[in-house]
Amino acid sequence: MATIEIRDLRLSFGALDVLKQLNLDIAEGEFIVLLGPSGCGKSTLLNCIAGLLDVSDGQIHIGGRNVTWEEPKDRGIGMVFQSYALYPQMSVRGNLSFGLKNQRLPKAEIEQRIARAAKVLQIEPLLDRRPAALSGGQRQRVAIGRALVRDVDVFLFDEPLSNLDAKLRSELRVEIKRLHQQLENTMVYVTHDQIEALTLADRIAVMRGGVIQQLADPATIYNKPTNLFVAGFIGSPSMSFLDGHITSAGGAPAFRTGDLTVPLAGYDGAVPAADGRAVILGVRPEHVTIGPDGAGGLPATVDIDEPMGSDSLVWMQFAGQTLSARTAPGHGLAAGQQVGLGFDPTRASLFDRDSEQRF
Amino acid sequence: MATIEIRDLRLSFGALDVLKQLNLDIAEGEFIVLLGPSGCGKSTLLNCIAGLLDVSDGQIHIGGRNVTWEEPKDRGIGMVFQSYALYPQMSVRGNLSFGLKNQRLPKAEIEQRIARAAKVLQIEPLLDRRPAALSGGQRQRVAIGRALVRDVDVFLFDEPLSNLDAKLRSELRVEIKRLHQQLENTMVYVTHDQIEALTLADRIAVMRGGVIQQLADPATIYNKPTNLFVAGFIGSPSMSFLDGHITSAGGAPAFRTGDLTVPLAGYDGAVPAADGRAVILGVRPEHVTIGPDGAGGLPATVDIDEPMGSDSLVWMQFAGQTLSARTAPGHGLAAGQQVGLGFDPTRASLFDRDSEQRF
Amino acid sequence: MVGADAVAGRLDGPTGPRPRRALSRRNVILYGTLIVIALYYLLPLYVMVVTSLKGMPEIRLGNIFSPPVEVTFQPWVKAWSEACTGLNCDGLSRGFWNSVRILIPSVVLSIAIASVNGYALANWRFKGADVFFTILIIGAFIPYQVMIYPIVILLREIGLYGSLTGLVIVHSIFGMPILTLLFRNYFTSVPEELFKAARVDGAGFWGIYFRIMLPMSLPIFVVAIILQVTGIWNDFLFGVVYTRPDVYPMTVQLNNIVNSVQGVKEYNVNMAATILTGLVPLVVYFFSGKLFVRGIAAGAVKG
Amino acid sequence: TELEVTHWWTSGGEAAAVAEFAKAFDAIGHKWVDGAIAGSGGTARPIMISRITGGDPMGATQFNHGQQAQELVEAGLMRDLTDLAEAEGWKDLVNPPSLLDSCTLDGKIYCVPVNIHSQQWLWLSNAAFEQAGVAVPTNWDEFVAAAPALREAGILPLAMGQQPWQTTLAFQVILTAILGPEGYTRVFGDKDAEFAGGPEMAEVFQAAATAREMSQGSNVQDWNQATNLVITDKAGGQIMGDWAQGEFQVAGEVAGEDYTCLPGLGVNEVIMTGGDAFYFPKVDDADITQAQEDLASVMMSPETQVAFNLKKGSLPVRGDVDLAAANDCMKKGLDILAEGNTISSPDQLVSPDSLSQINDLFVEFFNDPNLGPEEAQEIFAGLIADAG
Amino acid sequence: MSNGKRPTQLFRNLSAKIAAIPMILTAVVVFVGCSVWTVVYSFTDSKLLPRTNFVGLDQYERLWGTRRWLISIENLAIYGVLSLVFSLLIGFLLAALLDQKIRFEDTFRTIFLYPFALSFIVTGLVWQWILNPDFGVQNIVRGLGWDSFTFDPLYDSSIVIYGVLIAGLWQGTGLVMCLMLAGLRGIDEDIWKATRVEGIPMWKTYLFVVIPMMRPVFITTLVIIATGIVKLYDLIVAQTGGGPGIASEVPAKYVYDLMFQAQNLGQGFAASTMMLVTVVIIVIPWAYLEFGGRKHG
Ligand SMILES: Nc1ncnc2c1ncn2[C@@H]1O[C@H](COP(=O)(O)OP(=O)(O)OP(=O)(O)O)[C@@H](O)[C@H]1O
Ligand SMILES: Nc1ncnc2c1ncn2[C@@H]1O[C@H](COP(=O)(O)OP(=O)(O)OP(=O)(O)O)[C@@H](O)[C@H]1O
Ligand SMILES: [Mg+2]
Ligand SMILES: [Mg+2]
Repeated sequence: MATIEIRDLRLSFGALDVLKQLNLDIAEGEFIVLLGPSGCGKSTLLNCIAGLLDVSDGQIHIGGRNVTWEEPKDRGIGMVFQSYALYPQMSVRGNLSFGLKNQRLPKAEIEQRIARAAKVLQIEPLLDRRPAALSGGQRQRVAIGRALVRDVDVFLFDEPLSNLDAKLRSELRVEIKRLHQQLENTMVYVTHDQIEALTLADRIAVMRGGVIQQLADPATIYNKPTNLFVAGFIGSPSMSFLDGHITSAGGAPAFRTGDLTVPLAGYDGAVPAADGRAVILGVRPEHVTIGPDGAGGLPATVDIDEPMGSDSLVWMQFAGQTLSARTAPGHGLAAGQQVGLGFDPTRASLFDRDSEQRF
Repeated sequence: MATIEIRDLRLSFGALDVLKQLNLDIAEGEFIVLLGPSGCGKSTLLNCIAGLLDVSDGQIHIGGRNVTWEEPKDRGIGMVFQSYALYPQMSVRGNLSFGLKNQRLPKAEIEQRIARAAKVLQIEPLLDRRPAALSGGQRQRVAIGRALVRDVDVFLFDEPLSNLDAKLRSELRVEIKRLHQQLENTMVYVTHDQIEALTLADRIAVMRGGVIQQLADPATIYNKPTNLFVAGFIGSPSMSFLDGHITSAGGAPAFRTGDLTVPLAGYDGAVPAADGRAVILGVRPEHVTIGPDGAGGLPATVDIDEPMGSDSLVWMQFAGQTLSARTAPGHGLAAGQQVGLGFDPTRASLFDRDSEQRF
Repeated sequence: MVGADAVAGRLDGPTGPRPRRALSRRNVILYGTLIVIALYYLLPLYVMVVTSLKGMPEIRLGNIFSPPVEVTFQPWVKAWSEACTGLNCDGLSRGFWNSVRILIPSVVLSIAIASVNGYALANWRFKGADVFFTILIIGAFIPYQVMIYPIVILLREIGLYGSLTGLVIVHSIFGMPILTLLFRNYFTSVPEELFKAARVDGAGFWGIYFRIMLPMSLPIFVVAIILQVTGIWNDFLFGVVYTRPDVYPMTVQLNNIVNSVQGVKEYNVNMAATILTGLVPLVVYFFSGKLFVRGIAAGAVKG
Repeated sequence: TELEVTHWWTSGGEAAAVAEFAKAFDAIGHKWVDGAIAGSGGTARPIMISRITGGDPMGATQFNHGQQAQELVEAGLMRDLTDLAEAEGWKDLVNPPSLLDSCTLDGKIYCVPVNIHSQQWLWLSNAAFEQAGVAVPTNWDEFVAAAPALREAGILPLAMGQQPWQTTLAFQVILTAILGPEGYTRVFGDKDAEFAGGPEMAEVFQAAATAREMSQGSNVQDWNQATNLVITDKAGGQIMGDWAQGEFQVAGEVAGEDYTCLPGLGVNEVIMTGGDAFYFPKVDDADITQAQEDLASVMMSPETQVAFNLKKGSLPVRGDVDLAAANDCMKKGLDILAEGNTISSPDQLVSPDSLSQINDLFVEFFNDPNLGPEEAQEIFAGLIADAG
Repeated sequence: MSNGKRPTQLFRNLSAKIAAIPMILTAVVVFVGCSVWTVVYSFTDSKLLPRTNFVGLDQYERLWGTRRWLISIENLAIYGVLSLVFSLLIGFLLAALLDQKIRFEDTFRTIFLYPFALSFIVTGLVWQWILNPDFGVQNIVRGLGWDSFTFDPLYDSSIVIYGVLIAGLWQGTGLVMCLMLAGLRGIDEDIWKATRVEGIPMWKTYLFVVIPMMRPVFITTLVIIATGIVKLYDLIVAQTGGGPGIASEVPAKYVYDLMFQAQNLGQGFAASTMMLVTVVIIVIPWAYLEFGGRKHG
């Protein structure tokens, strides 16, 4: 329950500028997810907030206090790591109490905090085991517990779930979300898994090369990605992109690729004047509809069908480019089959080819 | 283009029985995926097929030939590893040609095979680079190329994509699928990622503890899992399970949990006589419909909403148990809200509580 | 065939594990080579033991490889407690205890310093640390001869020349580079997140060292202890240059006994003395060789 | 008072001799703490020097006569014994006087010479020659002539240990024997390079080459092992200093009967007055200072001189002692000494550094058959020209 | 907008800096200080005691005009090259043999490693004994009726250095084997599987795949062996004493003898400076690669 303000943060390792003039304001109790490809500086930013890296320039405020030069332990933060980072030679109880003993809290207080955290995380029966005797999910719970007992205002998570298998990941995801609703702490959560980002975040900061590309709530990020990078990075199966240019069809602006024209009426954004400008149209697979050939749709050829259980992803050739559509399974489409496509312009995104920005 | 038959295969490491009396028939040109949790013996089985492990008992036939005692190189197989296992100090060309040179193939033949493989995998521009100078996806492609140039009938893949990030993974998945369509080789593919299994396989063998639980095509596996384990393992977000027992409602069998009854008319399977037998009902999130409270649906309370971009996963409390439903995003459901649920019994699965087998 | 029914339904042909002949050509070559080489390595030990158990007359007969006809432990007794150097005739026994007195503080001190150094270098990099470390590593390779003399002067200036403390310091100094390198590499391989977690938990430099790092570095400590025990025990040069005769270590005593030729060379006594001197490190190796290899893998060799 | 004394006398005869010192010293109420360092002077000296310069000096220490300790003296690390020497009148006692001269620096005396070592001896096994059917030689040339017969009989003509100082010694002995005292002084005293390159010297190298041949197949390390070959009649002879006598004695052999000794190889009967001396590092402790003085006095006393030198096989430094108990060989030595046929040892004439270079040459020459006498002589002349 | 109260950098990580003091002292005072001292005094004519009477390069001229030094250098070169080659070769061979999933691996490994526990003094003595023609191998073979057999490396000045080599290898290959074994164990199991599937014979796999992959291990090992070679001293002293004659002299012994025996410190310092230069030439590039190039490893 503290704000975090990051002002003009710069961090370089030698000649390598990892973070460049980064600004970020996090409200009290907010759940912020830092999302981005590997090496974009997410962990670096998190470590700066935690005080584990010395910043090269700029300031960090936590709860209104300038903590730029403070020790990690004095910043009121708890941190959870991808590799759990449990102390292997201590029992779970030892792991939980280590930080508290360092603070010289009274024994009773320590006991009580551990009991509470163990209850919240349902790890009571594990308290006397060593980390080696725990499963991955249990370890991660203990790691969270270690942050929990410290009674801090800010939780920092560095890819806490990446080492777990898909099933556990989705379970713990829900637990973390529930934990946040319960504690109402400020949380900063690093991941490169977009599902985690979308499901957990109040706001997502999509990063690339040390710069925040877009900072917004999940729906906005998903539906109105600010540029090509964000659009391609978010969404799985990912957005299909079609190269083309703007024309006008019957007065209204339209997108033209090859010899096909897609009307853009109702596009949620400022479509540029129909000046032949080179643009890229991005459509998410779930917004593409497939009809029978010739029934008014745009002509395409089925390429490959990927059944994914709950849905099926159909890859098609469309005007010489590849495009995917999500359909219900068992649609009976065979490779090579001709189909008619439909787009919903209100849910598509249009990007400038040069600047890669969304209109 | 060869069949694989595995007869009563047994393999133990000392006292640990990893594979127990395993039988598996793979047809010519089939794409079989071995799927299962970590440590279930997938890699072990693959290594047995490859001849890299000496079986404890049983036989392996490839292309109708008993190869149980043959050297890996004589089995007509190619293998691709999770860690790529490229020879780091050789160029890509060197990696591809090393095995061929060893077979003393004429130079021209080697050149030609490399050229063909490079073309298929689109790695022509990389031929003179070292693996260290390649990205993960490119490395994996080279690793596949190394199997490809050997002109073998059977391809074995051991989690070839697990080291890659989500985006690359989905791209390469499509490529492998395309490769299979093009080459029509027999392929055995190990993974613990169910999306890979569902999209790639002609048939999936779900394994657990060295035993094949179910061997069937993806749709069957997804829709009619043979037991609780398979049902829970396949599908993401995963199937919800409700504890209850069988009653009869108006003559027809029904599922009763708490004080709620779910009719089972139209269930795809043999529902046992209404004898109060303890059962578990499994429903996939996409087969749960959410309506307004009181409108005929079964009463439930919304717990957490997980927006996942293209869809939203809603977790609910239903008769004291947890259940999830997949809906379109932006449904406007808030935590604590009362809703009415609908199930489609034709797409649900019913398991015996004791044997955990599907009816 | 009794079990014919049981295997009904199976196909014919190779079944089960590939048959392996114990005497396959590969095995013959492999084990043959190994055994021959092992014999070569064992030969000197064998010669030492056998010779030390013979009487002088038998040795003069000349075959060093033949087993003793008449086993005598007299040479051992003599080497341990009777052999003379000059006027001192108490054999190796005195040197043994001196060695122990030198060994224990030297090993403890050098490992303590080196492990803290390695830890500081791996986890608490500060400006210039790498420079000092590089100097240290290069220093490991400077021939001792270059430094013997100036160190005599240094020790004299701080008044520790000739004392046991002085020798302990010398051992710690010369053990430092390699040990620091070992520890640094090992601690670098400990996940950094563990260290970060401990810092967030409020543990300081020493807290992390004692509570987190130490308990998980057994393998590397084993390597360090083995290296130091053998190195210090086997040391001759420092022992002889930096101490005085009443605290001479065992190796110096050995050299004295072996080189104090009284009439004929008493090879049996010399061999017994040699084995006795080598016994401590040998025992250490025989009992912890496995840990040594594992520790080397963890600390010395990085891929 | 306990006094630590370092030395490198560890062979059988030597240790017995040292015990005499210790006995005498303990008898006057002190305690001799023995600091024997095995090996040779080469091993022991560095340790002694570093202890002295390192500020942890022993009570007393052995050095050879000569320039070895000169710098330590110059640096003021050694005790001045002039008062004691004057009180006891060493100047008049010590014979030859050159011994005391080498203990003297700027008119002050810093060491106690304890014995005279003559190196110029050829030790022959009578039994070996008997076996070979030739008469026991009486000089070097006869020995050389007898060599083939010895070989025939399966006997090694010349026993020679592998340690470098032994070959050096042999060479020095051959040189002295052939050149005589004058020639020796011209080479090492005057450093006459021209002479060193001349025909007389060529003879020396020729003789050394012969010795080199005669010692082929001598596979022992230590000098006393080589002596042992002579004692056990496996070798015809050995060129070695008078300390070899101690070994014969310990083995119970009788001079003239079982073995024969030829001083100066039977060619030029001279004795090189090298030997050992004890130095006393400066210490602050008054008790120890006193003990040092007592030890110096004891070492010089006639009784100790006799007892020590009899065991050691060397000659006493005092002209006034009676060595009735001396054996055949030792008497020969005493006679030569009485006649004044003495030369200074190279240690006394040449700096250790130049000497070590010269010695290296001898050693190399002796061990490398490919190095011809002419070539070696040329190098030798060069070294003498540069010597300081 | 800038950094308000940046605390002084000196006191950050204070404990770490304090803890590193012994290391810093050792590095600066002992290793740098003593080396510089030695180099400086190599330009003087110090004899028994160091003194600052500078004589320029005289000591070096004399050094390179001394046969014994030249022989020492030559010996070291022969010993060094052969020892490097054979240590690596034998060490790797042994490691490769042990890596074949053999039975009694522990036993064999212990056998190969135990000589490393013994000092060079002990090693030298034992091998002197075994190579002694009157007692050792030569005698035994002759005893078997092979009268003309000659194997007396320690008594033949042209091959004595090979006799030393035998002992040196016996003592040192165990450690090399250990390092190599650790390196081999670090190689991805999948690489082996890949070569088996491709039907690459074992020796080719080692030669073309495994050895190139073990480059870092080889370099580490190489440096360890190389610097051990430069220090070669105890073994010579114990085994041959530099003989026969000066045929097995080595630089380290030259230094020691000149400093302490010939009482010519200046010359000894000059020789040790030459050794120092050699070491620096060997080690600096390696140290740079290993610790300098990789900035934040
Ligand atoms: N200690 C360091 N020294 C030098 N460069 C570093 C260091 N730590 C990180 N980097 C570099 O900084 C950049 C950002 O690293 P960071 O760990 O923050 O990435 P990330 O976004 O967390 O990636 P991942 O998803 O792989 O964890 C990378 O290019 C990395 O190579
Ligand atoms: N060489 C071996 N020695 C002993 N046990 C082994 C060996 N290799 C594998 N096992 C054991 O055999 C079981 C199956 O291992 P396997 O590698 O086949 O699992 P997997 O299904 O491939 O798992 P993953 O998904 O983690 O790769 C595991 O319990 C493992 O511990
Ligand atoms: Mg990261
Ligand atoms: Mg596996």
